[in-house]
Amino acid sequence: MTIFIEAGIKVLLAFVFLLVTVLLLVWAERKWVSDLQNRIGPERAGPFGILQTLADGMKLFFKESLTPTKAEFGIYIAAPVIALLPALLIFLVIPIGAPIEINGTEYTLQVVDLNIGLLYILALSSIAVYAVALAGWASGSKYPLLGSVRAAAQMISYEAAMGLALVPVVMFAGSASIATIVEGQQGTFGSFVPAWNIVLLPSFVIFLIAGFAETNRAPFDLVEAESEIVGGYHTEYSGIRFAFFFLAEYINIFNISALTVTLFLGGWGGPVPTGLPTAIQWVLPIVYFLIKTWAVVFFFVWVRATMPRMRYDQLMSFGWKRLIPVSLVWIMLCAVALGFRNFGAPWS
Amino acid sequence: MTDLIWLVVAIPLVGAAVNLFLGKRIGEPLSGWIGFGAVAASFLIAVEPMLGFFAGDSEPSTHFLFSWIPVLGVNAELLWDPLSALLTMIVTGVGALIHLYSIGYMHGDERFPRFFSYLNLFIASMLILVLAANYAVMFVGWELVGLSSYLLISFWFTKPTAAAAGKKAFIVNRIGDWGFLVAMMLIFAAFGTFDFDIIFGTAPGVLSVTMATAITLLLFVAAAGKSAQLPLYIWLPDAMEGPTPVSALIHAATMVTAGVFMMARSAVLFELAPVSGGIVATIGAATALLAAVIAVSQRDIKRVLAYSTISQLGYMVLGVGVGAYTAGVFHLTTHAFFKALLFLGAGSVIHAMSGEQDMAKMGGLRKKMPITFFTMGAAWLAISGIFPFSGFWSKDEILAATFAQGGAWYLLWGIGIVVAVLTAFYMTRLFVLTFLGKPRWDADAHPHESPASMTIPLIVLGAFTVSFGLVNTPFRLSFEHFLEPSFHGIPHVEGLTNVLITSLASVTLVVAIAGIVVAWRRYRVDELPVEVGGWWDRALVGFGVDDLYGRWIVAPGRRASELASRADAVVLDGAAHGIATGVRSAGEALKPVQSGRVRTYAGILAVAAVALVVVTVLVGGGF
Amino acid sequence: MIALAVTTSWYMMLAAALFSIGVAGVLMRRNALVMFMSIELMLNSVNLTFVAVGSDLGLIEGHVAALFVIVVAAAEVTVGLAIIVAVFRKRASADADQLAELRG
Amino acid sequence: MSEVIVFVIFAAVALVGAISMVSARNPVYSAMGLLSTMFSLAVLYVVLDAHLVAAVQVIIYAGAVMTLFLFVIMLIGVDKADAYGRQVPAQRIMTFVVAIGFFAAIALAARSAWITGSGAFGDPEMNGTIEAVSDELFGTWTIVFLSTVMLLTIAAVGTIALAYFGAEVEDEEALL
Repeated sequence: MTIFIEAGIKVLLAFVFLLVTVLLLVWAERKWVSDLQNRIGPERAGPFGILQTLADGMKLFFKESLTPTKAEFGIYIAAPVIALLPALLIFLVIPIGAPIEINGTEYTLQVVDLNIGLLYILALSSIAVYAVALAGWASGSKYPLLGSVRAAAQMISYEAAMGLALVPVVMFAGSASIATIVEGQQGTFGSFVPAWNIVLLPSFVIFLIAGFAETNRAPFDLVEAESEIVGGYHTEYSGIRFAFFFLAEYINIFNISALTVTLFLGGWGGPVPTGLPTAIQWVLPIVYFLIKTWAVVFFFVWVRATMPRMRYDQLMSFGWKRLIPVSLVWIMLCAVALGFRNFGAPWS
Repeated sequence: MTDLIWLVVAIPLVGAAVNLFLGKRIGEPLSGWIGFGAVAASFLIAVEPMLGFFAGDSEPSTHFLFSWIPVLGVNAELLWDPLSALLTMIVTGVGALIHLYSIGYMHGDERFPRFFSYLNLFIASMLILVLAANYAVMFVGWELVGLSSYLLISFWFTKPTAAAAGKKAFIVNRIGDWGFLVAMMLIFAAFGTFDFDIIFGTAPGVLSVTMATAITLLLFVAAAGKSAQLPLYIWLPDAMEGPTPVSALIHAATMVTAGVFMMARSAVLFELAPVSGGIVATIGAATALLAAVIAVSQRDIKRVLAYSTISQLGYMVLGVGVGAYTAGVFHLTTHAFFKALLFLGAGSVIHAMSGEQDMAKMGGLRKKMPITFFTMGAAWLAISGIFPFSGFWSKDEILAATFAQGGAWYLLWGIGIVVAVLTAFYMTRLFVLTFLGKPRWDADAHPHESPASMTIPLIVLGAFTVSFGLVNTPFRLSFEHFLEPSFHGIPHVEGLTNVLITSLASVTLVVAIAGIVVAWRRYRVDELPVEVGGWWDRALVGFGVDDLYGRWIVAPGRRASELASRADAVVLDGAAHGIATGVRSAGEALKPVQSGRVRTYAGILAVAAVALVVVTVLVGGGF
Repeated sequence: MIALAVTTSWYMMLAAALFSIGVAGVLMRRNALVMFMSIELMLNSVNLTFVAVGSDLGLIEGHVAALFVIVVAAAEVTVGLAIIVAVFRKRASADADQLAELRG
Repeated sequence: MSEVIVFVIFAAVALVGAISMVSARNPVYSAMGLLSTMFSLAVLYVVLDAHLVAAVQVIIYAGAVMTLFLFVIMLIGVDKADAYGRQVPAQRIMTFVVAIGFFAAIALAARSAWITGSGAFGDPEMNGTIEAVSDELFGTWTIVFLSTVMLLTIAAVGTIALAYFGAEVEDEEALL
């Protein structure tokens, strides 16, 4: 029974953590983008406008939720929930710190460690497609439909690239369990270079690019391209239903950043000097994890402020004709390298 | 290094595949270099382990590749021993030179890459044949060699004669293959295996003389097909329709020696069957004589060489028949050099004369093509058996071995001497008509020396032609020692004293010189002797052997097949039509069932499935 | 409380029910897409039996077989949907009953 | 006991999903029904200790196959006029008879001793983790695995070919 209690507490903590993070994230994005564009950005609500997101959220919460006449009501209502659920669930398998020991019991700072962790993430991210596709279709309006058809094609395409990019990671870690993958990155090459998976550079790059596409961020934000199809799949959504989509999108950004850190940048790894008080030894890995993740988040924002949107045919051909072939070749190279490492050279 | 022997076979195969599939992309000069490179690489890989045998510090070894027919215990295995090593060197060495030559010769052909793909395939097949460690693998190589030679002979398949020649070679070879197959069955019946090791190790105790005779005669049928012996030689002259490098590679240096090689490999079996030895030797001698006579009358430069090849193969077979396996293989080796050289030289001449092959329209090419002239001169002296060129040593060894048998074998030796005279005669005729005397070519012909890629092989082969005989003189039998592990336990030909050897060699040398002198006096004149009518005409068409085959084998066969076809039309077609009509009317009757609606089909399927499950449960007693 | 345990036959019954529904779908619906989905349902039910029986007998082969079925189903779906789209381009309809050109 | 509860809940969801798939007039709802069936099957797989199969079930069926279905439904539009077929006489009755017959037949077969011999789950050692399944997959079944690779490649090529040839036909009609 303690297991259930532990899991319950962890889930609760994780959700709270995510919601707070999103509040900060939205504010940070607006601030950063405005800085990059030489604007001031939000500054009225709270110090440095830090409460701006909260204010926006309140507004959305109390706003009337409109329903188009031609909407398929059941699915129209379900879509925002479907969008939010996988976003919340993905975070459950990401360890945000080193395991800690209290009273002789070890607690992992991760809600569950699944043997099929990576597959779990892929499975959930494939669910996210439904939210977009169904939202667009159920709105009974043409711009949302266009947006959702685009989204379905784009997300399926880049999901394949993302899955392939993860294969070398699994191959080198020898496991699909996220905790094991992070553990595997804790050593160093030589004396001080951290043994992060970023050495699998092609995988890292492909994963990052596919991550942009999966979260529908610039330069892959054709799904909600304002200048072409109004607002894409969520054109007809307003109020709290829209807030769900919004929330899901930002949680997804944080998720992808956290995943990038976990899979390629050593997770919570970092120098922890011995002899410090236990509490600091617990907290330091979490700090490292947050610093790295926010750095990646900043990268996301930076790209959004810099890159123009891609054309649709460019997007598809880039996904299928560049990313996927490159990752296939890369997987083969990795397999050969692993074969050498594990079985020795065929001629020796 | 012997562990890499499989690469020797694999590399040309890869080369063939590359040129076959990517040839058009790769384009002309490069695909030729790929083909050449593949064979040269094989050669280089094989050199080092071969030297081990020369130094005498290597043992024959077998290399397991994969289990092929587990039921029969047949494995794909390669045997690396001096004999296979020697043949590998010839095939890859001469093969590489011919590839190089072809780059120049085939220049401008629109199916250039395809040609090199076939050449590489041929080399690989030949290597499978010579490296085989059992009869099954050897048979694979044997068949593949037949296939690739068919592809190469009819390479210019738009020419009807070339297409026909390819078919002829293939069909005649099939008769030989039949012999091989039946021999294999008998071998399996007798030994329960195809492995050379076991067969040759146990044969003297296991095999009865009758069985040995049957097997060896069948093997000889096979060898006669590949090595162009009586009565299956008829495909070889026609095979000259192929491009000249093909003639050099296949019909002089390598493929035609497959039969001789195979008999040498099976030497242990031939030792057990003295009767077969006699038959083999007699047919060899007869072939040598007949082909030499025909060669005298030919006007086409390549056909002279073709008949000359048959004749020389007759020598080799004679050598094998009298039990002088080393001598046979030795002649095979020297012949590979000088006959390849002759063919390549002839190709060079034909190339220079823009496709002209009639010797009557040549003459005086010495000045125009000095390199070709000198190298072919060396080959001419070698094949004629002039001391100290390579042909002298090898031919002499065969004749000496024949002489040593005594008794009725003196007759065969006599034939050998006659053939030696004829050989010297027709080769001199070819050489004089081509290179000496006044030019007789057409006004618009502009003979010129061939490009370097064609002359370099000529020079290399020329060097071997001159010198290679010295590796096995009667005074220093290094070649024989080299091959010893392959013919383990087979006695050398005995009864030859040094005096006897020397006097026999003198005889051959004298008759060879006599042949040259006679031919020289006859043809080194301004007005060529008229060679038409009577004997010349009959010899020119090979004494009508092809016609005989046509009248007594092909024509009855055709009549039988016509009869069969008529029977087929009435009986079998009738039955087939009847069945078809029945089926059609049944179909008409059942047509409405096919509503074209998927769901109807699905419904029928579902009902049937339910019925099936119920029946299964009922029958299985599931209740 | 009665000691109730889930046995393999429960899974079998569930699979049988799903399969039968799939059969009914194929027979009843005219829309090619829905027919196709029904076929997928049948494949799924078969997968369930594979996994259940595999777990019952302690054979991992059950799982392997299910994986193969999934792979084959994926291949089938891509080709099948491509065919439906191609047909739709010509006919502007996904009605299976209209495609009766092969009628005898 | 918890196992029974989980089974009952998700078996019910699966059945409801399947029935709604067959009966819904709108193909999108059909797809949603099938999707929920597939999810509940994935949960049942987890109960059966088939973790990898469960994950693959979600990734492939929910992530790829059903998305593709949805995509195609959106692409070719929803044909609301589509109803249950009436071209074969008494089709509905026939269908029910056949379906019930099927269920009865399978149930009959499933009751046979050779399927449910042991009654409860036998081997506690067995665990459908990635490692366990892949040992088997890349050991005993390597050839089969490779042939599925071939199959997928062929399917991909075939699909692309279909798409291209279809486009050509359209162009020809436009030209005419």
